[in-house]
Amino acid sequence: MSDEINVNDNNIEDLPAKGMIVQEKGLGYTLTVDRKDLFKTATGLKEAGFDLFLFVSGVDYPNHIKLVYRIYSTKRANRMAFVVKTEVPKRDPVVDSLVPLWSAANWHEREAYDLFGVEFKGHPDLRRIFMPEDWVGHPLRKDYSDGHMLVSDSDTQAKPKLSVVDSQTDDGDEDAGDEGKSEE
Amino acid sequence: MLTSVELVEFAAKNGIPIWALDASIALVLALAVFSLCGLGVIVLVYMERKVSADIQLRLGPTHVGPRGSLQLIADMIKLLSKEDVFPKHADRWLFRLAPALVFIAAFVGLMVIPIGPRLVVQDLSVGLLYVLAIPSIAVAGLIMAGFGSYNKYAMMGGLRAAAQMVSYEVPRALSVIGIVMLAGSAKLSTIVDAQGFWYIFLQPIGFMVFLVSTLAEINRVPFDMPEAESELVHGYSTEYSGMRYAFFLFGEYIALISAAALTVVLFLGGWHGPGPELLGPIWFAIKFFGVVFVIMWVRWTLPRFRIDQVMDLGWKVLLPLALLNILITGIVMSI
Amino acid sequence: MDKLEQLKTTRADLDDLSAEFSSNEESEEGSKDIKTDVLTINFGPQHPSAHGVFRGVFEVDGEIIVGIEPHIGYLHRCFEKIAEHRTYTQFIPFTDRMDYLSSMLNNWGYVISVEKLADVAVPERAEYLRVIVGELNRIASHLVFLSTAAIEAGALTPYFYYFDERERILWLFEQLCGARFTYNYMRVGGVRVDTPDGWLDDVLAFTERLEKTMVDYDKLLLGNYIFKKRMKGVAPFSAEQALDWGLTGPSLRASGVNYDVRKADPYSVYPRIDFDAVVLYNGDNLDRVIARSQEIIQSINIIKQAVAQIPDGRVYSPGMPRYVTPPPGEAYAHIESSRGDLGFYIISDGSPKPYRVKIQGPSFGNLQVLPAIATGSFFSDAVLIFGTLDAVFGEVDR
Amino acid sequence: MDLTKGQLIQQPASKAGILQEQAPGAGLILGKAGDLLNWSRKNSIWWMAFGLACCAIESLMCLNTARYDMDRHGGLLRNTPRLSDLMLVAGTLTHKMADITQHLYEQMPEPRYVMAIGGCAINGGPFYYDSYTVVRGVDKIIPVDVYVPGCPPRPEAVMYGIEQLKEKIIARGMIE
Repeated sequence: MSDEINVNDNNIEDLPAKGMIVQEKGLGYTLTVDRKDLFKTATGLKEAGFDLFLFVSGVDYPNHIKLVYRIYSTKRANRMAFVVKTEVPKRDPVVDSLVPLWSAANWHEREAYDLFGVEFKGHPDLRRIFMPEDWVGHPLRKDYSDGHMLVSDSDTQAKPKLSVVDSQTDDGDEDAGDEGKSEE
Repeated sequence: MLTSVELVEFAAKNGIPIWALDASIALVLALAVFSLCGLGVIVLVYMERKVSADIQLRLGPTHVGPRGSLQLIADMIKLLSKEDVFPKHADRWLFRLAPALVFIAAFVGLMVIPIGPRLVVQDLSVGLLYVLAIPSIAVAGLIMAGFGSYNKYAMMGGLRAAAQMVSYEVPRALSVIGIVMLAGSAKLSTIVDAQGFWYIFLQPIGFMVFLVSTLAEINRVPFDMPEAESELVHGYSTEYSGMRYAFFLFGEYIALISAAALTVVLFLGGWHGPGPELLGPIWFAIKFFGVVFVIMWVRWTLPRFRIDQVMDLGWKVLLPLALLNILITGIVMSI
Repeated sequence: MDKLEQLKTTRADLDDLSAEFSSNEESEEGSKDIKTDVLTINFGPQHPSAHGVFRGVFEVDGEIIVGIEPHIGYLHRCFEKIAEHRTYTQFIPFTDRMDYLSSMLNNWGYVISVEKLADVAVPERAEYLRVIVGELNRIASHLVFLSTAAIEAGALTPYFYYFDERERILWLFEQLCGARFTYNYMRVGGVRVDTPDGWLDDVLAFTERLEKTMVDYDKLLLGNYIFKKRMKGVAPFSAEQALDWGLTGPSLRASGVNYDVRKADPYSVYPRIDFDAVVLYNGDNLDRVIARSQEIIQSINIIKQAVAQIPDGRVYSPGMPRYVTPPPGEAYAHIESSRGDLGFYIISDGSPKPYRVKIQGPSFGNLQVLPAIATGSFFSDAVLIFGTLDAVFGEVDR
Repeated sequence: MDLTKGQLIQQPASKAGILQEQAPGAGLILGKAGDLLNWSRKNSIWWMAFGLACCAIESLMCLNTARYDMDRHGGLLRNTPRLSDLMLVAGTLTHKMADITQHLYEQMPEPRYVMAIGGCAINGGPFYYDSYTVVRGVDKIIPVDVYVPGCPPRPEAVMYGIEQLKEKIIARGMIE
């Protein structure tokens, strides 16, 4: 039973790059690594008992995409979770795939590829997962927009703009298959 | 066997040949059985919907006609008036022939089943053999439907039907051999008359094997492999719509009628019951609906087997049991 | 010109065919095996047991599956992008529609993350109410799971019984928040409304009833010989395999890994409640079904204790602004949803709208194991395996 | 109920009605046959399980269950479009799913009806007005007979929608 386990939060001595591990508010143990070192660090974490890969996600910033990995250990005594962050530049969004370590990374990396355009080197089957194969653009980037999207906003109004609501009601007999496939 | 002496004399007087008389009488009787069947199917589908509703805490059809009794009429008229979709790549003749074949194969099996003393269209001396053999033609119809539809689900359904029905023919035929041994005849009326004591008590193993393999023969749960809805959308009849589907539906329920009637004849003493002989058909009907209810009860209670488990059950359990039944019957009879 | 092309292609086809025939003859001479062809079957996106819109391209050799290629995204509604254009409160109804079978738990997962981000305290009564509605919703979700598992195995009747019980839960929710299905009940800093009079007694009465009826239903479904035969030993996966594929929730616990967020990373008032995480060890289809059935019993336990412990007081923390505006920062919080570890990772840039919301839906992680475990099983079983993974496509595709 | 019936019958004359003017006897027979057909169609609505999202659970699955039980009115859930009269589009329709929806609609034999259930199927939903994947209403790709609003609508609302469809079926002529 997990509640009998003595939770010892400081037990991070055997982890790789332990010097760089910080405890972020709201996130817990966080390690920011260069993208070149990602695979090496992940291998070290896997060997240290982190066996459950929960997700990888991108965050779009103006010049780079931050990738956030969350992994968890069911084996270690303190059952800790761990967040690994890395950054890829937008011009060259390539990073090593973690599928060789955790099979679970497969779909999550495909999702990040689909929605952010991050390419994972060494992924066995890197295709779009949500959007159709012929979709243009990566929707979760901040600069992505098409006819229906709200304009990416500097204004912080709580309400959606009324003009947009109007425009979607009269978008006519557009062929559904083509709708929304407009360019970025 | 209803050709009475008077009729023959009447024919001889008017110069009608005997074969024509036989043929016309058979035709009239067949039509009578046909319309009875139509009625029977409507009653059974209504009954099935009510029984299932009762098992599932529901009410079943209530709004169409008194207590929903016209529900099936509405369904049938609607099905007959629906557009007849013919899939583009379907095989013309196989696709068209299949429902008719299934329907006819189920229907002709009823011709030899006696529902009362002398109340039978044609009391063949090999009636039991006939009634076991003829409905098996239906499997050809199912394969044709599956193959002709140009649909993969239908094709798998058809193949499953073939595997399953061919396998269960064997234990089903073997399970009734004990009855033939006891009654000394394969004539169904003789078998009924021989049942002073119902064969369900003399042949319990035979009855179990017969009932289970009958369920498999008529594709009811837990053996509804050919139309397993969760895997093969609608099995062999996936591509059928409107009238053609109605034929499949009719075929399915007539097969149910035929199977239940045969069970009554073979194991439950047919028309025998207390009271005068005139009440025979009523006793028959009561037993018949009892068997039908059991079959429906099973259907709405049990999950479905997997195809390999179906095969295992047929060949590894039912077949040895049927053989054992013959052995026991033989030993007991020779003592 | 066209005709020439056509002729050429037919010619080429014929050549191919003849080559095929000749190769067939050769191989038949060589080996006595029956040559079978692989049939590609399209399962879904609209299929009676596709649980929504899942498309699997199944390659079957006879009845055995030799390959599966899952396709998802037919219900991709881009919640994560929409979240960037809504205020924190406005996004709560979207979480209802994500894993639509356990809307309350989704609400909870989201608001708990925003509360962590904005450092909002929640009144104790609200925490207990969250536990009660969350566990009720877990029961409702598992009832749907059991009924669909029964349907996929071919038994139609249990579906009606389970849904009848579920209707009672929906009735309770309707009394509480006015909606049967998409509740929008939780708020950042509490819950929307307090309970109506006598609601907690109704909840207790319902749990007492369910405790009795679940025994019958378990006998009907789990005690059935055919059902057990269909489910037992089908597609087992070991703890290592399950962890490698990132399974969470009851599917993972059925493989013998004790990972329940309520225990491993306790949130809300779960530490004060005595319950067990259901852990089973075979990891096959039957265990995955039993795990759900057992969890219903555990949830009943939790609800009973929560109703006994619930204090009076506020249900919404005082002084909460209409639009929550968390300080810049990042937060991740997760809860045990009825399908597994449901997490929300939110980044705030100090504006009333989140900069980024990442939804970690357990169904997404659970479903990707399907090709790995269903290959080699029967076609009929693949449908069952798919069912026991319990994917809800609102959450897979988001 | 009777009120609506009266209103609906006063619609333009059906083909059967025109025939009745030209050849009274034939028209009567056709009219009676049409009545019978419409009666059967209205009382035996088999719908296809076409669940896309949340509404499917609430309005498709619950509609069958003991508490609502459309079987009382002759409604049955069918798995194949070939056997269905009514397509209940329940849930959010995305562009990826649109082709398939159209395909399934074409597979249904005439006469066929479509009911759009829930906000998403009616016009893209109350929430997804700025989504890049959602089709703004199923009537963009297939004709819809009845709209049932709600997010999701209660099963009772869907039942009411089916009653409305019945009125529509009666009002239609036999030869459509």
